[in-house]
Amino acid sequence: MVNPIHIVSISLGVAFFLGFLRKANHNLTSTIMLLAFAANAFISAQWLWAFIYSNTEPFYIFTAGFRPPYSISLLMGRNEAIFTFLINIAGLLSGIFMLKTYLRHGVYAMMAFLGLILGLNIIILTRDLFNFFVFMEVSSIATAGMIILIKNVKSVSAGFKYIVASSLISILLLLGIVFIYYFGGSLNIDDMITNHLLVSKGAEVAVFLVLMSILLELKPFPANGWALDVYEGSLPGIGALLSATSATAVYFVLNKLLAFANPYWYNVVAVVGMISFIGSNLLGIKQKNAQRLLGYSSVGQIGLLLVILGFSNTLGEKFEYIAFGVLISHYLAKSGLFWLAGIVKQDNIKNWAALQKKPIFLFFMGVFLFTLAGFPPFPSFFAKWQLIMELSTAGMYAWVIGILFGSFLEAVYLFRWFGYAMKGEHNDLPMFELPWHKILPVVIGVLSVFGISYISKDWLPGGTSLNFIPLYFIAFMYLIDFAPAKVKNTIVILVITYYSWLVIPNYYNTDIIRLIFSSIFLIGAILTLIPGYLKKGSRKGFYPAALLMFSGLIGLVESTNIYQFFFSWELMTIGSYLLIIRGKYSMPHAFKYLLFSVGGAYFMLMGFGMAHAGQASLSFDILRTGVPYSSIIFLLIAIGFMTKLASLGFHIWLPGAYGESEADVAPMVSSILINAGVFGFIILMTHIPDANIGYFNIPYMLGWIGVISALVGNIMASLQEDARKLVAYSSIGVMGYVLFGMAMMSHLGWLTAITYTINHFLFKGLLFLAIGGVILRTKTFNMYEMGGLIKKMPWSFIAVLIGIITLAGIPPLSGYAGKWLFYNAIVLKGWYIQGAFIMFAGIIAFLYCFRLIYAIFLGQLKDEHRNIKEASVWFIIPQYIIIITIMLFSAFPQYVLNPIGNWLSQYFPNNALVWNGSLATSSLGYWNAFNIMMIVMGMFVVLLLFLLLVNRGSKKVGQFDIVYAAERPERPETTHMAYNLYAHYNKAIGFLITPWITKSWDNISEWVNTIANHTRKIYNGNGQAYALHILIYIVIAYLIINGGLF
Amino acid sequence: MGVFTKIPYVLLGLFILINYGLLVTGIFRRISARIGKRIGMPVYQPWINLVKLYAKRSSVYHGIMFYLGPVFRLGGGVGIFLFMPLIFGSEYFSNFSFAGDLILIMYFMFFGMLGMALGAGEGGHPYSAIGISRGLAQFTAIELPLTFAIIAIAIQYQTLSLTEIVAAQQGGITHWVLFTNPFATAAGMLSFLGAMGASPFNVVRAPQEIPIGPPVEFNSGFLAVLRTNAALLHIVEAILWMNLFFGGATNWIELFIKSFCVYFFALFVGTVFPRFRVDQSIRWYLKVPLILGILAILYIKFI
Amino acid sequence: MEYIGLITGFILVILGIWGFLTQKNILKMIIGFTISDTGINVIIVSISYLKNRTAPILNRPDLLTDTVNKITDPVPQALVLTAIVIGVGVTALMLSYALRLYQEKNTLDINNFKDLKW
Amino acid sequence: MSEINNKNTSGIEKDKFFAPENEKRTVTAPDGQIIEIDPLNDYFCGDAPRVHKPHKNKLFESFLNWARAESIWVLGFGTGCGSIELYPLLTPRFDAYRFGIQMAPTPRQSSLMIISGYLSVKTLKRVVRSYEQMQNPKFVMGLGSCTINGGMYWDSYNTINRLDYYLPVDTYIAGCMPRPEALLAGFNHLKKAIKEGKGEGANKYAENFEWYKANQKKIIKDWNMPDYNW
Amino acid sequence: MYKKLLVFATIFILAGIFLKLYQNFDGSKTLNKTASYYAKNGASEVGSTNIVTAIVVTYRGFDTLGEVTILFVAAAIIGFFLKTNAKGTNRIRNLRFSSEIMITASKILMPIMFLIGAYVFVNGHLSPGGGFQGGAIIASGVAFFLLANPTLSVNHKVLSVLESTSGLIFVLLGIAGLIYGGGFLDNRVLPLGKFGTLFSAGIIPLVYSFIGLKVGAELSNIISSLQQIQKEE
Repeated sequence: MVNPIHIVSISLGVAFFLGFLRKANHNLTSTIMLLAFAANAFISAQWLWAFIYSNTEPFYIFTAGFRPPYSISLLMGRNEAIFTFLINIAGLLSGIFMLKTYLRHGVYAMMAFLGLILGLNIIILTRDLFNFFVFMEVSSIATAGMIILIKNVKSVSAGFKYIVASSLISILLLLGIVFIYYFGGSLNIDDMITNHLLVSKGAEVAVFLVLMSILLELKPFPANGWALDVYEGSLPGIGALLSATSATAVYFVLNKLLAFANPYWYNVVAVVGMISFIGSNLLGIKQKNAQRLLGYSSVGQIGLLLVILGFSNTLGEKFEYIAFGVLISHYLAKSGLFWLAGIVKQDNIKNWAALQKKPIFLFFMGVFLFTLAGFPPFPSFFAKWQLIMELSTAGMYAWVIGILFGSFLEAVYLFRWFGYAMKGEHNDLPMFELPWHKILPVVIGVLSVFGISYISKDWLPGGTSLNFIPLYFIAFMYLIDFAPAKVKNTIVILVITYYSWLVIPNYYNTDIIRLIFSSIFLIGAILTLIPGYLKKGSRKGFYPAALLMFSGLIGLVESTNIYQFFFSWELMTIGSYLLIIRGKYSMPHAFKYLLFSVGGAYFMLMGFGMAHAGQASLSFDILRTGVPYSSIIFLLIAIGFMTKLASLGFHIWLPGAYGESEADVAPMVSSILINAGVFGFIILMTHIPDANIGYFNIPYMLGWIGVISALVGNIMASLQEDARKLVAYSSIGVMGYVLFGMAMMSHLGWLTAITYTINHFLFKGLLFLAIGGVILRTKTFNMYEMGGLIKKMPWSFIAVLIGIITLAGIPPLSGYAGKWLFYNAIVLKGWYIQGAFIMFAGIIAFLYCFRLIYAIFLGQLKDEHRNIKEASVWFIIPQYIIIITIMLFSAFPQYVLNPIGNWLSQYFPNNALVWNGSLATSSLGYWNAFNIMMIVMGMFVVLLLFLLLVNRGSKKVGQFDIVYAAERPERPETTHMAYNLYAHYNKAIGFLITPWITKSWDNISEWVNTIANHTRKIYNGNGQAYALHILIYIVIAYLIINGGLF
Repeated sequence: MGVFTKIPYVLLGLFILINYGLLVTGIFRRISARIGKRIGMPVYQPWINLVKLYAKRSSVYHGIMFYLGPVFRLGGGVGIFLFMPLIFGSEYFSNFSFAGDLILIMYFMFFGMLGMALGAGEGGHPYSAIGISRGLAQFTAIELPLTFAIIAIAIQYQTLSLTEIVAAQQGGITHWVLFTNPFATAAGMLSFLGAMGASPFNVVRAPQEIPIGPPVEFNSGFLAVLRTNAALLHIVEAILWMNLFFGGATNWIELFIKSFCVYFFALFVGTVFPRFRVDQSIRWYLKVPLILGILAILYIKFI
Repeated sequence: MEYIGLITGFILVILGIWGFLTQKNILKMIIGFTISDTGINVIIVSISYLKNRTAPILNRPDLLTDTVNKITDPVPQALVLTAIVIGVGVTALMLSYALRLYQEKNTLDINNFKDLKW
Repeated sequence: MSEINNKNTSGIEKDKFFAPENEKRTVTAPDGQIIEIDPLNDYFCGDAPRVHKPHKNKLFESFLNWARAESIWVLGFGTGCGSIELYPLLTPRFDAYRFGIQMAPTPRQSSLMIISGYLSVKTLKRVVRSYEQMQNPKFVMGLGSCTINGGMYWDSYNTINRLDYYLPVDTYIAGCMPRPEALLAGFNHLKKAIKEGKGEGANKYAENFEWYKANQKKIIKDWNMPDYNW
Repeated sequence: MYKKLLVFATIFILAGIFLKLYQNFDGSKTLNKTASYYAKNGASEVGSTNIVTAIVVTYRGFDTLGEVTILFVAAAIIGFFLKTNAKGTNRIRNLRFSSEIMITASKILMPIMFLIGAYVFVNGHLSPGGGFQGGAIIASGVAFFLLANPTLSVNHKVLSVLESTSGLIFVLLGIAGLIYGGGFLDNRVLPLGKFGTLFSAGIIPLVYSFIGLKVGAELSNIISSLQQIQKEE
């Protein structure tokens, strides 16, 4: 084993040696430098390996051959090995990334760089306080040098600000160290810890100075303007270094030094971290400069790490895992993003759209962003989960809220940025250069993210139960992304079919709910994938996203504990976000979708955390009535699901997200994805059947929310001009019914909800497929621009007709089942007023149903559609499969509803519905689906024959052969009455749909933005002011900690 | 009684009701003429009109949905009829009400509306679309008080079966919903006004503004079918309201009289009041009848 | 003596920081920094001071016995050496920055270097 | 006058009054295809009318004719000043409803067209269109002298003199203006004619379609509709 | 004004913090544990007369390595930061000529200063002073010379070779300590020699000499870099 001291000797030796090679070929010198980093990394890796796999004892290095505390000693333990490894690798990769820069600046720059990495290595290894100070100074001076590797007024002034701030900090640090020596009589950290040297009163102030200085080196908000300027002004490679290495090393030092401090320092660290986390993430929202944004994010992440450190005692043995998970995510993702910034060379985050020219880089960016935001399967997800669980167990809910709030703010700006990159206008942007040395670190970063994700998933309790197999398949699909879409489509459909074959039969006779939902998710997946055959080319990025969503969905069904559930939920969120954002104009909508999803998921996470508190198990059984706060848990988790259900208040993402997505994505997200919320509610409510907060009965409130969602959703749908938005708003309405049904907490209520869910899956899939097929032909979303298409697209027309008959609940199709059950349920439950309003909503549904079918298929055929063809057969096939399903379900509902009823009986014992063949009898009424079907069909045939007889000589006439007040129509456009069809309705009850919810969300966002905008004015760009901030920060911290000046 | 043995009775009932509907239509034309100080058309005029329309030698249609629209429309009327128990206690004239209850009838109304809407829509005439959009919009509001009334009745009798609702109202006039829950009856009757499409809620088919609205393109046999349906539907609706609020009928005479009275109510209001615009009528329904509906539920729940 | 050193040191530190925070001229800021730095060095040296003792250079034979009670604390003296050198490095770097900033904008007013903010 | 002789070189004769809305035009389909629209052929069913023979069974036919006679739905088309006399029919004083006469909102649903007074050339076009949109059997009533011989407008530059040339008229009611009583008498006359099986104007129109069309086109210069308006 | 008040308040509280440190300060009466150890064993273990030197070079030799690194890095940074670019070479500033006294004195004093510097760092283990001090004296000689002859410039190549060589030797000596002594930078690679003589205290004189050379070279380097950019103006 190589002595770790050789990290020093190699770095310094090489640095000094480079002095001889000032005029030599820089390729040679830079290679030597990189070899030095590689050697360092090798040394740390070797120790790391030893610590992990052979339980080696920590290794002390006594310099000068004397025992500490009399000489300086270094320690190479497991953690030190990890951290030095990270730093040396970052040095190596960063060195590779900035190869060109080094070649340009020559050996002096390389020397500074070596000095930086050396300094960071030593501050991790050293056990001597003053030695720490010395090498801290080495690294900060070196940093000051690295900043000006690009020489312009921005970087120079940023560097000066940096050096001003760091010198001020170093003055205080030195003062503190000296007094620690004075009071403690030693400079050795171990000595101070073991002999409790720092107990005297004055030492506290000294410790305060030292720890505050170190905290300030971690750039806490708001005393961090200098750091942000540095992130913005320096080269991206330097940003990566600062963010990934300096912060990492100082974080480690803080951890090291906290050991000798008074225990209350942990609280200080946690508070500082939380302020930093929330504050800088808040300010990040207004940020437009990519590097500065990353700076804010870095500060935020470090804040989170500080919080974790502050709670290290609470977290106990989980601390290392959590901290490491967050740290490694931050480390990889942030350096990766900075490197990407160096590749794309665009300051404004809007111009990152240039990445679209090389989509693989979008993928890289996505990996990094999702890693940062804590999505599965990346390590930060596991860490964040565990953190929330542990904090909840400790009852620190305020902190949980803070962490989740900060994370949410972070997601806001990260994904806005991602949206710009994914969908921004990129034609005017220059293509970026791709030298190998810049690609290599990024690729290594991405691979490491995946590698570490793979390793880290097994380290948590319950982690092994997570199903990663679909992810491997998704990775495979991404690898063959270049293949033609048809081939991939076939593979995917076959695999999903096979998977369905594996999964669905298991639930037969055992778990009817999971049978239904797995069928919806998997068979729905197959059906909605069929139109994919239409796509030419390779359809890059579609299949991994779709598969992510579907694997998340089926993961929900297969999950047996909250951990798996949440994991799947987040996977589904990523997948659906990536799917939705594929639409042409869907960037803002996908953004909203993601925000609501993330927000909802955080509520859910908090709920899970509260439920998990005090329980060893992770299974769903911990959600049960009677545990403390079960009502609040219910509410939190319900909010999470409501965001997916797009219940009123959480609905504003839906119309755009569904309306603007691709033709075959819309049915995926709207008819399949939305059911995830229903499934969640079923899981939740089977475990916590009732919840009261104060005088408020939450299911009762949910019921009202459902009513209002249904009402507003349907009215809004009626007033849409865009066909897909119409159907999307209709989803809000139908999900309102479902929520209402679930909230009724009765046998029939649930049966209604599940029936609606099935129906919604069927008819919404049908409608979106049909409309999507039509829109692909007409190339317009506006219904008034279509019209008369029945003559050209009869098959689509029939599909839409069946769809709206089902939607509107007209007998004999299965939609009526829902209505009938609803009446029974509300009367039996006693929710009369709500019930009547929800029925009212159901009637309003008729308005948009008519509009949809009339404006598109009936009325006047437009000139430009005269030669239009029927929608593609790939759209028609799944539609007709769905139609057959609807017909079967309508005629024989008993085969589905009866088992559901039996299943429900275990939760709601009075089996309110008795089945006798196809006759369903409730205590109120009865309903015989098959008979109705037969009677209606018979009657229809008879009447049709009668009319045929009456009108046997009828003459089919032309489009304009209408009575037009003795005139003739001139153009189809002016004759097709479809625009603003329900103007009078809007006039009558438009006040009901005043978008005060949208407005209030807008106001909230405006408000947050304003706060962020005003707060960030403190970063006025003046280095002196930054220094003042640092001092004020210290002074205020002192006043708070000390409880006054003296 | 088997389904197939029922068919002759069903057809008989259908025949009776269509003719009764035409008769009632004729009578009302006559009555409203008298209100206007006219003599009015002969009572048998509806029959003549029907014969004439069926006897038109030529007809035109615009497409398959235009052709099917009247079928749907008539199907809606006939369907409601089929699922409606006509005579309480009579096995012969309970039609196919074994297949579904009140809710089925409620939702079967949409069947006809949808057919009409589709047929008229395919006609391609802008006025049809205007008429339909008015009709549908107004209908949403009309249904709301009715929904309240029905829920109130369902609460009251704990059933949604029309037969049982009628059964519960037997035994004297005071057992009618009219007296047991006057609010429900009031709400229901107000929505009946709209359901009948009579003035003041007949802006849907404003004959001059949007020539007759939805059926503007229907002619000859198609129109004849629609007129047949109108005769049937209105009387069936009257019977439905009668069953709901006025104790149903135990024999044909009672049915004729009661449904006539219900029908007369709509006519009476219609002759007296001028027409509402759509937005006015919707708002109106969301005020008084809605309050009545809520009162109906509160009344039955707490009193 | 040590108290005087300590107070002087603190005053120097505070004076330096005052200059550092209020002077607009970058060179004056740097001077403020060096004053502070000097103040710290004075403090370090004062800490090492023990009354009636000699410097820790054992160049007299009598110092070799009972050394513990005869010399002042050598550690801060070693530290101050390092601290001075570090101060020199930082000052040199700051000065070169100042030069560079002056080259960029022909001014030394710190308020003129607000290109990066918010 | 040179414009009149300006023939379309493509061979199709183009009238000076050929309406611009009938010109062929092109539109671009969503898939980029360019479609040519020929309004007269694409929007309208251009078939000629068909003769609908009365029912073979005379008795049945006479029953139907009775029904047709007793249920006359009038297309309220006030072409001229005579329409002022039409509306009193519906008032309590005259109450034409008694005779099974009622106003119909659209040509599709009406069986009688009343040309109420003078008929200007401009209106003739509309009248022809409306008439053709009525369903067989259909009847025409000429109201006032103007429809018989032009009346006081006999030498007008833009009214027709004789309705008979353009539409098959079943009944004329003479007078200027004829009183509502005369109208009622006219209705009775029409009813009688229908009951006698003489109300076959629609078939007459179909049989002599070429002649009627020629007459109509002679006087209507800007003929912007298909030959038969279905 | 507002800002100055804020600064004043902040510094006032900072002074309060210092005051608290001061209040808890009670001039030590005895050496603490660490210092006592050095006092007791410094002479015997390291063999250096100057205990401070023993600490600086041996006990806390690693700090010294850091110091050297700082200077080295700072010099390197200033080297590339202030690197003259080819464009501006023509713009020679009109410098005032130094006075005759200055030029003459520098010619006389510079060798003496170099000599004193060398003496100081060679005798670092025996008397006050050492590598840094000696290096600083040498560098001030250079500065003096440059002040006297502003048009001249120092040969960077020589300086940096000197710098690198001495740095490399310092590191190699450290490794030698690892191999032949008790640890990195152990001075007992060479025999401790007779206490109080020039060739004693192991490698301390050697190390201090190289530090002296290195510091001198680095400081000179910095000074000349700053001087060069002056010329650029």
